[in-house]
Amino acid sequence: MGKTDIGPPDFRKFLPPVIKKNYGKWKYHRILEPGVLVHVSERGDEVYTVRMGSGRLVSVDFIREVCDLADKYCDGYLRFTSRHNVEFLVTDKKKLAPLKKEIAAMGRPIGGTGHSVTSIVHTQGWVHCHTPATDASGVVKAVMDGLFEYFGSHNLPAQVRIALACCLNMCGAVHCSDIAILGVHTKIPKIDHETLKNVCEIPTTIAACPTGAIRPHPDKEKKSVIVNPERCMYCGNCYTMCPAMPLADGEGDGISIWVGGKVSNARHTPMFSRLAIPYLPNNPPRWPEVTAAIKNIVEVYAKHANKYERIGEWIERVGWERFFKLTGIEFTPLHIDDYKLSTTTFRNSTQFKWG
Amino acid sequence: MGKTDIGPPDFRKFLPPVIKKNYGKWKYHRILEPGVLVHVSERGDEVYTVRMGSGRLVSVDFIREVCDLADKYCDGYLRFTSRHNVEFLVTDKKKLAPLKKEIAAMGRPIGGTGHSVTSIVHTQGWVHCHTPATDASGVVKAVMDGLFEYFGSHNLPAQVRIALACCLNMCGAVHCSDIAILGVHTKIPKIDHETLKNVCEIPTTIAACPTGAIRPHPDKEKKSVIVNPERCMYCGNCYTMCPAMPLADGEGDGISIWVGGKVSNARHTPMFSRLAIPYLPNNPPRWPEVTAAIKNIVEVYAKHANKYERIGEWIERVGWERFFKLTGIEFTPLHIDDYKLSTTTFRNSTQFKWG
Amino acid sequence: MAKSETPLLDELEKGPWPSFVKDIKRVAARKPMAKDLLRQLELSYKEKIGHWKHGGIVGVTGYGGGVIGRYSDRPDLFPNVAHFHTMRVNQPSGWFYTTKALRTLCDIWDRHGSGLTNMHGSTGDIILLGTFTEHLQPCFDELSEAGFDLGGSGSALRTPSACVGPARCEWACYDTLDACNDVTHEFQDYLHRPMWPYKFKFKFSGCPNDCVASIARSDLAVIGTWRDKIRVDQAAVQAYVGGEIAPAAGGGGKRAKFDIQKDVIELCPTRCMEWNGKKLTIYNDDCTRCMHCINVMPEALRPGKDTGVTILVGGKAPILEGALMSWVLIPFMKFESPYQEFKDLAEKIWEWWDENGKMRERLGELIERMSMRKFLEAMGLPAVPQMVKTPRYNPYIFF
Amino acid sequence: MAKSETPLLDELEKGPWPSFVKDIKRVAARKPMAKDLLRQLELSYKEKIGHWKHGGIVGVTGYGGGVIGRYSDRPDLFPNVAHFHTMRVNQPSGWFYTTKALRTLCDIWDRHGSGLTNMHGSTGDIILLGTFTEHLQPCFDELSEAGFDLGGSGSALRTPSACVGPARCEWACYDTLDACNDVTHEFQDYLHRPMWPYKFKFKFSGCPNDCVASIARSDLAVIGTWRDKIRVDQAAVQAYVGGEIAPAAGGGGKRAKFDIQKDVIELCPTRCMEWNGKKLTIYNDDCTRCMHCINVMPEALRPGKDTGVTILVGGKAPILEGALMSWVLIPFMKFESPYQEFKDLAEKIWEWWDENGKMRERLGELIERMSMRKFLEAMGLPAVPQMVKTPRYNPYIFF
Ligand code: SRM
Ligand code: SRM
Ligand code: SRM
Ligand code: SRM
Ligand code: SF4
Ligand code: SF4
Ligand code: SF4
Ligand code: SF4
Ligand code: SF4
Ligand code: SF4
Ligand code: SF4
Ligand code: SF4
Repeated sequence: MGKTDIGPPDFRKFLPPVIKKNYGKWKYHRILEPGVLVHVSERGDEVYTVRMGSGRLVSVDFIREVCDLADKYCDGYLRFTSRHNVEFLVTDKKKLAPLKKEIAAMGRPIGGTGHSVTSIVHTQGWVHCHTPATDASGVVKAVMDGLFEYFGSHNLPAQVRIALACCLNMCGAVHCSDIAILGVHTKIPKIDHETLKNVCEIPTTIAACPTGAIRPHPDKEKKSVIVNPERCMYCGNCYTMCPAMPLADGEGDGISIWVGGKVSNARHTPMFSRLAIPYLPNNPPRWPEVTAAIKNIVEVYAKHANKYERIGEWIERVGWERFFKLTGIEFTPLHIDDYKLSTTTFRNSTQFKWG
Repeated sequence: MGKTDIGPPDFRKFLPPVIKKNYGKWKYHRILEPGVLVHVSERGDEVYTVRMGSGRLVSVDFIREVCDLADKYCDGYLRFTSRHNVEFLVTDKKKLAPLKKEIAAMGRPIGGTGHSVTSIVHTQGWVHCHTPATDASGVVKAVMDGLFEYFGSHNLPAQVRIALACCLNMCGAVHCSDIAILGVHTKIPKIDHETLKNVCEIPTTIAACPTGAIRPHPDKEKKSVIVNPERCMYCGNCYTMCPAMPLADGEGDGISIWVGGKVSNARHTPMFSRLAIPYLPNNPPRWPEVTAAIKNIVEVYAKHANKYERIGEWIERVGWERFFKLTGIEFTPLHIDDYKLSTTTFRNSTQFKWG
Repeated sequence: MAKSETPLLDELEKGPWPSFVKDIKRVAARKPMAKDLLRQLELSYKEKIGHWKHGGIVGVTGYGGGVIGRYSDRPDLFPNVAHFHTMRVNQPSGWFYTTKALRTLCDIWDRHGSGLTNMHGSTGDIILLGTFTEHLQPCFDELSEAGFDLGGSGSALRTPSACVGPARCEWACYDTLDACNDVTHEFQDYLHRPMWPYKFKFKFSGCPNDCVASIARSDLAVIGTWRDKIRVDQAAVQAYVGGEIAPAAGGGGKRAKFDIQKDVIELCPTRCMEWNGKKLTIYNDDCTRCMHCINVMPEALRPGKDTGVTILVGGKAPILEGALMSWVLIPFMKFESPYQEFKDLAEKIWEWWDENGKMRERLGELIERMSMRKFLEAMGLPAVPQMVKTPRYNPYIFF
Repeated sequence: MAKSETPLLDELEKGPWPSFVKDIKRVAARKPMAKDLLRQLELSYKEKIGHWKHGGIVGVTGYGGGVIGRYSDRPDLFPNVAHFHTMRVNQPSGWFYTTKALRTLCDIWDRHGSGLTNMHGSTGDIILLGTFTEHLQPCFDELSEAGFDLGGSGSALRTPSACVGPARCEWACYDTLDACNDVTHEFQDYLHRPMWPYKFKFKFSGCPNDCVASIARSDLAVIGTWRDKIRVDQAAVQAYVGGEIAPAAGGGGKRAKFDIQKDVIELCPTRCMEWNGKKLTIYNDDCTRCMHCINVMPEALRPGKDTGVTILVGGKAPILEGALMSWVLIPFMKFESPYQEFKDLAEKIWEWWDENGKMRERLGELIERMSMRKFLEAMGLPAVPQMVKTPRYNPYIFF
């Protein structure tokens, strides 16, 4: 039996020498080119970082290939970033070119630094979770193919952080991303009245619904529940609590697009992502409507925003009226909040632009 | 029996000739001096306006005196402003000086224009209402005595609109004023169990409480209700619905001060007044603590704000941390919202000043 | 000299601001009601508590509102204010008066009441402050004779108010006085006979300066606006910059020195103005009509000519769900007499509110409870981005 | 050539971004689990619906979490993913690895699972993606041998994460890696044995750029800050202005031309910087440490030296009451090993949360329900204006 409670390995064992020597002593960095950084320490030491795009869902073969590169160029050390990219830490500047060449040869992109679209934080989707309203890895692959030029370049006004979550549980930071791709159900749960009583506690299930849409089944015999379609907004929390209430539906499920979220405190305080497009159909394998919609938003943003303006900061300056006009996205009643904090989102001023 | 449903008299009968002639044809105005405006029409006609401060609670004698002046200088026309001041409309510039002299002789101030403290919008208080937690006219008199210099001058960075409401019903625009004086109860309703059942409907009374603090009296005989002190925040709505639940209390009642509200759309969108001082004691007849607190706020504002910055705009620029530091007002747990929209008021950012 | 019965109140006779105590004392000399009011107020000042009982139901024949019932809780001490009801008299739009009309009012009130008034009440009425029940009807009859009528109270349409508008302001984008007067006359039935879940208020401001505080104090705010360009007189702009004309809006005082860059260009909320030392350029597409530049340079800048109104709904004080400011419902509506489109909208709103509103639930609270979406559907109005500060960030969408 | 069983997924082998389908296919050649995963995913692509059943309770001896149970709803078609549990392996702080350690992990997973992983999961774990129940314990044993342990899941402390911090970033105001590692080891019991109302997450970012998204994705966010002045190297500022050094933060590309006034001075949220053509002045009292000027000119500007952390609480995703971002609880706390003050605070928070939290009620939701005031009282912390964006505007005060 393996020892328990040993916790994570001590990161100090995994620090390359140049990092150990200059730990906490770094002075400044430069972005030499898209995907390549240099950090210079107070002693003058330099570490070069080559950031390689990764699809996050990776095989052990991929990991071994990465290790081969790290052994060859980085004395057997490497790290991953908080957005799944791989970082090769090189001390000898001359190794940069050959490393980059080998990475390219593997068909892997270098980039994700500075004013780029870095890799998309995403979740399990149809690959592993039981509550998804869309796939994750597939949508991310399709969208990044469409935005590929922006990964390895610095031509955007500021960083564009995209995240995907395949249901309203929103694993990851979909609720604070420049662009968020959110899987949505649009059909009420299909209740399996036979199994419900064996697999669910009725009071907990009823209490699981934020809008009180679940009531005991009128027919006492059934020992089940029913959902009031008027009150259901497809959040999926009942299914999380009660396996007999799945919402997934081949036709109803789809994707909503949200914009203007931000995590960093630079310039503007952190912001939530706001609804841009309520529903686009699931259209595997390449989700053309989703990729087109996101590309349109990125390109309208790139054309109109000032330098250092994240998408949310740009929209705050020009106004949401202007965002919908420039992107051609239709503003619908669904865009208007109707939950607990709705009144704080309504416009209490005659300050607005005509379009 | 008087005819009913005749509605208000037609204002056109009450318009002075110069106004009738230039109705909708005014071109621009100038503020000649505190309390004196001139409006020039497209035809070049001029109308001078002399604005006289009024305490709003005025006798017929006062009105007759005002009429005497209007007959003498304005051909028998006058108007009141939306903040209870009297406006004498003069066409002959030479009449301004004598009019102003007579007004001064009556002990009435001229001012309230431009960057001044104009008259305080207020309500009934102990003079007439049944739910007040303080007086209105008395507090206003005391506060305006303290701020008198600011009525007839333009030395403030921008307009300062002060309003008073004697209970949380907030008659007037206390919820959107640069400085708001709000009467507050701090003791739970004193229930008159004897009369309650005759004067109140128990279900309506129970439903009247926003925080569900009212429950049927445990002793069924009583046919009354009880209040859970933990849940009561002294809003007075139960007393509005049920005369047997008065909250007024000589010791507990007092005044809270709110700042940073705004109605106009100029520069910044309209804003709510925010809590500055949760409680100051009722100290009639001159409420020294209240007058001192307001004078302090006005003077700190006058010293630190930029031109055209209303109090709310100034605070938004320097930060609430700086407001509490500069005014010396203590920030307490009561300042932190704990009602429905509380989370939208918490600071979700590391952007703040140390003081 | 007999010791004063009101030592505390007497303190309020001092000080530069006009003293309501002095004013009441004059009337108290000849009016017992006023005298007892002062004496009861003195008791309140001593005990720091009001002495008025919960109002009863009083009124005049044919009306369900317009009078606030008030009874002293110490009629033994202050018999003359045993009753102290107030009558709300609907003011002429813009609070314009002739001295003749005002003197008539004073005479009537001298005869039938305390001789005290509020000029005016926060909703806009002339408040005749304090009389006995038996005086109500005769007083109303004389008022009606003199061409005045009562305002609203209770669960009814309350007295609408308007800013001075085109009568004396160069920025009025519509005739606020005519609109207010017309609408008040149109809906007299709703005003005098409470029939709704709760009260409903209109306010008419001629431009976004909102001088009648419509956005904070009315369920349905009508604020003037324009769709075309701000009219610019470049010569006048230079005159301001050169100091020939003093900037308006009280730019005077020790902050007199005018700096167009700091005082105007950099304070425009959308930074849509440029000044190159000679010429002022306004990118009107990005102007949100906040009024600031016009406020500061009235002789150089004027609102556009293609004027109309923005309609906002929902404003109210805090009880029960928390204070609300009105929200944009219709970004632009042409607004000329007889304002039929507006009146139809009002009727539609009342119908929906009356049908769905709970007891004492204001329009804004109902919209919050039912959702703006359902309200728009009921009104047959489109959802437009001008209605929101921000689209939803909550993911619970009722597809 | 046999027709592909996954025509739809094959489409995702095209295109420049690395293809997870290509990657899985390599492993599928030798691993039936991977093969069946692809085949089941193809079915999902066809039917546009997932094929995983609600997870069951699976795990390893001694732990209540770390494993997510997963079963295919078509074991008949895809027997090799009848079980497809994932194991969450606690990552080394900052995701630093040696190739030796990674290769060991790969070998273990090759032996015991699908050979597929997520590097890494959103909370930070190494996700070993898919294996059968019987493999869980042996796999864990080998992992433990190799010095790895499981991460958190269920109503427990989840795996803490840290930004790269002082290992490679010049802006780290504290040792994010050491803190994360230390805290994770300190609370192993809470991590492996779910005992709370619901999950609890820590995240450690070295400065307000927040590169581990702590403010959005953790109940208790630790963000580096400083109390003294930004360190300025005037010569380096001139070098940026002169173009000798390119501005950082990707100022490159077609927006290369650096303009200190437009790119820095005018973007400072508090306008507390001045540039007179030669010298940069920062009024540090008005600086809110947003990082922007430092981000743009890293060779000229550096955070202060009197460093520590700001503690924020409450961040979470939308279910049930709506998403929350963490709120300032403690503006400044010195933060050095062994972080005792921080650990005591965490214990106090858990105690209060455990006592008052309803089932599945996160810390942020509990604070909202009970009030920040009650939370501060329980924590023995003072109310300070840094905690609010704005004081209350709601008048319902619980005196
Ligand atoms: C490696 C990584 C940290 C880690 O521990 O793994 C990292 C590293 C750096 N970040 Fe970051 N950030 C990393 C995730 C983040 C995140 C988190 C996220 O995206 O989920 C954020 C918050 C994003 C947001 O606001 O939504 C983040 C917001 C920033 C910012 C603020 C940008 C802004 O203007 O709002 C800066 C400053 C800058 O770039 O000018 C920054 C700056 C930097 C610097 C320059 C810090 C330094 O001096 O070393 C690092 C390299 C520059 C670069 O990537 O261009 N880093 N950075 C992460 C790389 C992710 C990736 O693979 O692309
Ligand atoms: C007479 C009156 C309208 C009426 O129908 O009675 C009025 C009249 C004028 N207002 Fe007003 N306002 C009047 C109440 C208001 C109110 C309502 C209130 O205070 O309850 C507001 C909203 C206040 C708020 O935002 O909280 C108001 C916000 C303004 C503003 C915007 C000020 C700002 O920068 O925020 C302006 C523009 C300016 O002054 O530069 C303005 C400008 C003006 C002008 C210059 C308009 C004009 O060209 O004639 C008028 C005279 C100037 C002055 O008073 O300095 N008026 N004005 C009201 C006089 C009240 C008094 O006796 O003091
Ligand atoms: C007389 C007046 C105050 C004044 O001295 O000017 C007044 C006086 C009263 N108001 Fe008011 N309100 C007055 C304007 C307002 C305003 C401002 C406005 O209309 O522009 C408001 C805020 C806007 C709004 O309506 O929300 C206002 C919000 C309230 C409320 C809170 C309503 C809410 O939904 O939050 C109440 C409570 C209620 O209706 O039960 C209230 C209730 C009352 C009552 C009837 C007291 C009661 O609970 O029975 C007061 C009678 C006092 C008395 O004994 O005379 N009064 N009240 C104002 C009407 C005079 C007039 O007709 O011109
Ligand atoms: C694996 C992972 C997604 C990924 O592909 O990376 C994940 C997967 C799941 N999450 Fe998550 N969450 C993951 C990070 C997050 C994050 C982000 C973070 O931790 O930084 C969040 C947002 C922050 C937060 O916790 O609020 C997140 C918010 C949720 C929620 C919503 C919680 C809430 O209070 O709103 C749920 C729902 C629940 O807990 O019942 C959830 C539930 C789940 C479940 C267990 C599904 C369920 O309802 O039983 C998912 C299992 C999927 C599967 O079959 O493998 N997951 N989840 C992430 C954890 C991997 C790791 O350990 O490193
Ligand atoms: S976002 Fe939803 S569907 Fe996707 S992994 Fe998280 S819980 Fe599962
Ligand atoms: S999906 Fe959400 S809203 Fe619909 S019934 Fe289930 S818990 Fe309620
Ligand atoms: S604010 Fe309250 S106490 Fe004052 S008049 Fe209005 S209802 Fe009466
Ligand atoms: S005063 Fe307000 S909070 Fe207190 S019991 Fe009455 S209605 Fe409820
Ligand atoms: S609201 Fe506009 S139009 Fe009406 S008085 Fe004020 S400034 Fe003039
Ligand atoms: S009206 Fe306001 S928004 Fe429009 S140009 Fe003038 S200052 Fe700018
Ligand atoms: S959060 Fe700050 S310290 Fe950490 S990596 Fe990002 S920039 Fe560096
Ligand atoms: S850190 Fe941000 S707030 Fe401070 S000086 Fe730099 S830009 Fe301004």
